[in-house]
Amino acid sequence: MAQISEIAGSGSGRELELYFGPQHLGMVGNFSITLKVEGDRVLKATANPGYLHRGFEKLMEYRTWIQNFPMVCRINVVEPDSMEMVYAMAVEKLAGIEVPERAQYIRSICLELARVSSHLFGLWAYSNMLGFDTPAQWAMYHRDLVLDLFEELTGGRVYHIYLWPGGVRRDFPKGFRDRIVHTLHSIGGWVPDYDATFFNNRLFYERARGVGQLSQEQAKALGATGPVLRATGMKFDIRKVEPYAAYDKVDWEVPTRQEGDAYSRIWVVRDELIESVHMVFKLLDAMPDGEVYNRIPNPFKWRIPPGEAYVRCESSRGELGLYLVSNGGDKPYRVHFRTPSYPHGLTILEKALEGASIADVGNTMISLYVVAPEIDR
Amino acid sequence: MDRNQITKWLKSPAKMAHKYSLHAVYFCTGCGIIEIPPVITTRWDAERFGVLPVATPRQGNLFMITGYVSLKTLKAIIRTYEQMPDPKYTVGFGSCPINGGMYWDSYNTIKHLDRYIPVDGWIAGCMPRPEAVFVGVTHLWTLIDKGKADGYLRYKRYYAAYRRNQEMLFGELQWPPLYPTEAEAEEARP
Amino acid sequence: MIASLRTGLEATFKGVEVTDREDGMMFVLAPGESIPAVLRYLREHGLDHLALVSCVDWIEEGELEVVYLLTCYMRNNTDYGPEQRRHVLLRTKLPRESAELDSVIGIFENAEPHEREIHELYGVHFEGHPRLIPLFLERGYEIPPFRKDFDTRQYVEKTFGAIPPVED
Amino acid sequence: MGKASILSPLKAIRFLFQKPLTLRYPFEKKEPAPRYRGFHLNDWDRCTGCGNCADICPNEAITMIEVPAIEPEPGNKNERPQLDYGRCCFCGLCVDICPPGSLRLSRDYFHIHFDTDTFVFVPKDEKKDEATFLPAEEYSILKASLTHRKRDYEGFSPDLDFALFEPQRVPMPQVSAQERKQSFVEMVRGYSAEQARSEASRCLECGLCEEACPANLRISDYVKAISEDDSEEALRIILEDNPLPAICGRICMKHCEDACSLGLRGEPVAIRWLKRYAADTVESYRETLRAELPAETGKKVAVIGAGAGGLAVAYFLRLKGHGVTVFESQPAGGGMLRMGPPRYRLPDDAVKDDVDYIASFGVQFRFNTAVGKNVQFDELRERYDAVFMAVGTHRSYTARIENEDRALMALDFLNAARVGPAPDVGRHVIVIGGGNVAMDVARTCLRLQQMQYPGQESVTRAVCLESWEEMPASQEEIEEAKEEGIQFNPAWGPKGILLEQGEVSGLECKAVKSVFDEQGRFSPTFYEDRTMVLEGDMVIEAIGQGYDLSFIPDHLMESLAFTERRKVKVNEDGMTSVPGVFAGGDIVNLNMDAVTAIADAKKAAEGIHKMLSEH
Repeated sequence: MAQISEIAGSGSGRELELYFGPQHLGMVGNFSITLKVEGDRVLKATANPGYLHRGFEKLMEYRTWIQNFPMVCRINVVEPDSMEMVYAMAVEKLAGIEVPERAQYIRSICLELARVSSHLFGLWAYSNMLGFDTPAQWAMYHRDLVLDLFEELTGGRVYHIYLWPGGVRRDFPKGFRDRIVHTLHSIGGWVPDYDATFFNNRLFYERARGVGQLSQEQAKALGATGPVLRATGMKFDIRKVEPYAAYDKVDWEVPTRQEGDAYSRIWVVRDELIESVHMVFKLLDAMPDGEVYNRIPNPFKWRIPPGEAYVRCESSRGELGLYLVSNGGDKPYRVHFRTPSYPHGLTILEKALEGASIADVGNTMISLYVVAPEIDR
Repeated sequence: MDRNQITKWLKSPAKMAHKYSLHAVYFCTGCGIIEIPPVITTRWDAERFGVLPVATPRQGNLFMITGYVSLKTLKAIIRTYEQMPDPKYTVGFGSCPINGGMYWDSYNTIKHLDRYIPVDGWIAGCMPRPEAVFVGVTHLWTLIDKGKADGYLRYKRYYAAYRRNQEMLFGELQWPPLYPTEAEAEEARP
Repeated sequence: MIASLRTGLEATFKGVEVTDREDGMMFVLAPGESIPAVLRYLREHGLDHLALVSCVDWIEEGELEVVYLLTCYMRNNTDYGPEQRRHVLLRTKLPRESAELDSVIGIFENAEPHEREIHELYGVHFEGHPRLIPLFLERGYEIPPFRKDFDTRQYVEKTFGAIPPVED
Repeated sequence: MGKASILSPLKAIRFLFQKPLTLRYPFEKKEPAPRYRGFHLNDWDRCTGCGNCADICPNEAITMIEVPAIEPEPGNKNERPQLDYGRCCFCGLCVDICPPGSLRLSRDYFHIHFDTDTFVFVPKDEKKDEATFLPAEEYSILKASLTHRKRDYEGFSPDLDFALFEPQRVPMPQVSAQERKQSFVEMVRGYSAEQARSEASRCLECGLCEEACPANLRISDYVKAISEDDSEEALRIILEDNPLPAICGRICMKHCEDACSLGLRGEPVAIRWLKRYAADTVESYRETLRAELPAETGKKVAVIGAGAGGLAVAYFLRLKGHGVTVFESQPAGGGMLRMGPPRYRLPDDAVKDDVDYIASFGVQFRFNTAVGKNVQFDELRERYDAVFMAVGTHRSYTARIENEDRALMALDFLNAARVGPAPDVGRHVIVIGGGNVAMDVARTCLRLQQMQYPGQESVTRAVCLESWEEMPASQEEIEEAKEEGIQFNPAWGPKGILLEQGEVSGLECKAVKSVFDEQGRFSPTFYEDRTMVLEGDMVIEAIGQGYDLSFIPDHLMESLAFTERRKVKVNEDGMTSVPGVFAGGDIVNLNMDAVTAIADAKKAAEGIHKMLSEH
């Protein structure tokens, strides 16, 4: 263990090993990084995941197709809906289940609301990390308003278990559409305040500019997706390139930035948040009436023909993929989630932290939008 | 504050101080942590109840085990717990620490948290809502008042058994025992 | 382009089997030793995004199947035509007892944690990997836990069931 | 980047005048959403104890515990789910799979305790459990726990449109009422392979049906085999307990379907039609069963009556290696099944298939041999090691009304219609009775009328004491009879047959006051002054049947014990009070149907085998 005096006097070129996390105020999530530092420069960072490893993919091999549903959303606690979506998509693809049109719209709305809540959570984490307490408090409050919507729609605040194969689990309650509009309007009304206190704040600019900078080449080589990649200028968004649910039914834009640093990543997140809100309005307008659920086979006798599928969707963090193998049984043979935080939190984080200052470790990590349970699974 | 409160306060000032300044260790052990930011921010504002996250375990006296505990985390939890000053209180969140919860058959998560460290209270739910956390805090107050939140004392009393259970999982632990185990106590006796 | 990739692969490498599926997925089965070369070839032919490296334990056949899933990024930051809209699933089969493969970190840097994970959870050795140290796990397991012959329910009963309650 | 100004922070002053965002807890409560997934509620009256919730739970949080206070009955096990909130993840799968819809989630979610044992809980309904569920004014959030909950706080509740099971059965293809009443063509056409598979895959495998079935067939297993497209395996499972699949697949009283938990909010699985499917698709029963007969034991058993009971006992005893001889007064096997059910329900081929199958095991049949006439009962007792009698109920009861001798008897009529040349029927026929036999008679009669008076006006009327609700015939039969055009006159009792010039001209009826007395016994009372005359040229009585044991010699008859309901008394081995004489079927049980006869036969076969192996 390093003594304080040693660290203070280490300007002389002494290398120290510093354990960052898992119990650390600058760490979001149960994750740890071992830093080799000289002074306050990071020489080498080694990500140390596994604090949240539950062996999901193994456990899912022991549960029937339907029993896995309550399970998958627990992989990413911040944005469970895209996990449900990707599993539902994979099962539908292997089992050949059709989804009614209205359900597709509801799914998209759900996923966008989840993106809003997840981005607000990210905003909380990031502004809190930089010491901007006021927008952090707002962001968490507004996220709670979105969670209220989810609670009304699905019956759960955090884990929704709502996007099922064959559609969604329940239809919209009465008057729910108006409440979505109301909530999103009230969140939207705060955007100028967010801008004034945070996004247009000089302090944020100074603190985030150039932190964890990645060139597009680096980002591509390291497997980056989502806001991390879009902050380097590529308009790569699975919702656009391989549309699923109802994303091809409405018009929307993919926000990008060019610089590839923490500042541009957080701005991409902000723009996406606003775009998502707009998209929900458009989806609500275009949503047809009708069925929302095609009944799935009897869960005790449900077997899915042998085959394999790779499906992907865009979670708020990037490309979320699922490689699903069935051997014709009542349980999946192999499940493998390709989670966006996996390359972000392991390869890219290690790369981005080289040469950074200790004060920027948490800054970099949160701007890369790493969620630890996604890595560990 | 009514008269009763004042008499209580005068009778046991230390207890009152412990009750109304539950400083929580900031450690995201499992998925229940997702409900902690709402609890400590604007909408629910746990600071009204004296609950405040603190940076280091050496300043904290409330340890919220938020959800499932994997083996790697358990090690960190034990070390964190042992670093906290007495009196300290632990609260288990959600189903998983009680009886394994969703991960009852996972090879990498423990099933009963109270077999490794003492726990003063459990909150049901998967995960508990912010209100449930508040009610949990008020229950903890009652327990502190009645002297029933004695996990830290039990840890001392049964340390040998706790340490044995920990070592059954991890093999030899890399850190020295917090309290003298029976064998050592025997040796130390003149 | 897709057809040319297919013929190109078959012409360049020996023992490579290519199958197409209607939904734009292409399955490439290659022998273990030519995996790095095939990956390099695919990368040069536009499949520049290694989405994931996975492993499937086909216990009845006695084989471990390592799977590389490749997709494409956009061209020039905005173009994503039918040429990009395809997934290539490259796989190789290894004997379960002596599963060994060359590391592909030199071609796709982000394969590094994937290979570590597969090494840890399936016991596949990756030759040339700089640090095949545990990624997730704390305890050692006799059988790598993701292999099919590792029964987690039995293991839980044996390990966690043996730990007694502390008090009363 | 916004324009920086020294005055910018002053903008924040406006927040002083806004309502704070913080909830003033606990004064300002935030109610959970109406769909909230909290702790469970379970209506014990509706819960059937089927255990589907325990099966679907991904966390094994639900265990079914036995509740001794609940009386187990067909379709209701005395088990109720117990929840472990140290496992539950509040996903609500249990709610969506619950067939009776008794399991729901409430909006309650508070349980904070230092003892982990308190997290295990048997949920009950909020309406019944007054100790746990308190009205809003007695409820306090600070005391809230699993045993201190708010009443009327239902959250996530079942919705049939989103249930995990399919409530509607695959419709059985049927011949239309217009078409089928023209002839005796079999009414139902049978499932195709696809239909059978999808119907079988509705089954949730809870096993309530197996407990309700008198013969305890392994229903879940054979339905599962059909859902996997393996009808041979299904038939093999059926044949283990029931040698008459083709017959039972058509006319079984299907106690199983009454118990099926899916029937509570939807339609039960069509277990009977699936059995019919299995029996009809398989070419040869014998090859399917792949049973090798054991070595002959040399023991001989006489069976009186080749009905369901007699055939089944012969089958089970042959499979144990005993020699069996069946005595039957009729010229072919089948007993009541051969003469009772009309051909549109049970075609001759089905009976023949099953009888041939049993004969193929080497069972000796003595047809046209009436015991008591052609062969004496005492002689059988001497010559054989054991005697089993399942003679059925062949004597029709009469209503004891005026000119009753002019009425036809149901069984004679049915037998004639089925076996012999079709009897002539009148143009306006009146059938007395509201049971299934009466329905058979009426519908047979209708068909004969259609055949004998094509294109002319003819009508069949049914008169019964019971009202629509009390009518003992199955609902299905009544519906079908109505469709075909039978005219019902419920709640009228026959008074006398009217004669005009020596010919039947009608039936005088009186209105019924009540059918059952206060104890629920059959004891009809009438309004003697309110009468009605139904015109008709033929009256058939179908008000019940009794057995005829006159073949038993007097000295044995004295020692033969009967139950209170005038049935032959048998012990747990199926043996009567006369040693070596066993009995089963309609003379023993109250259900009076084929599957109960088979159940009796199974019991008796075990008993006979036990007795024979002892000596």
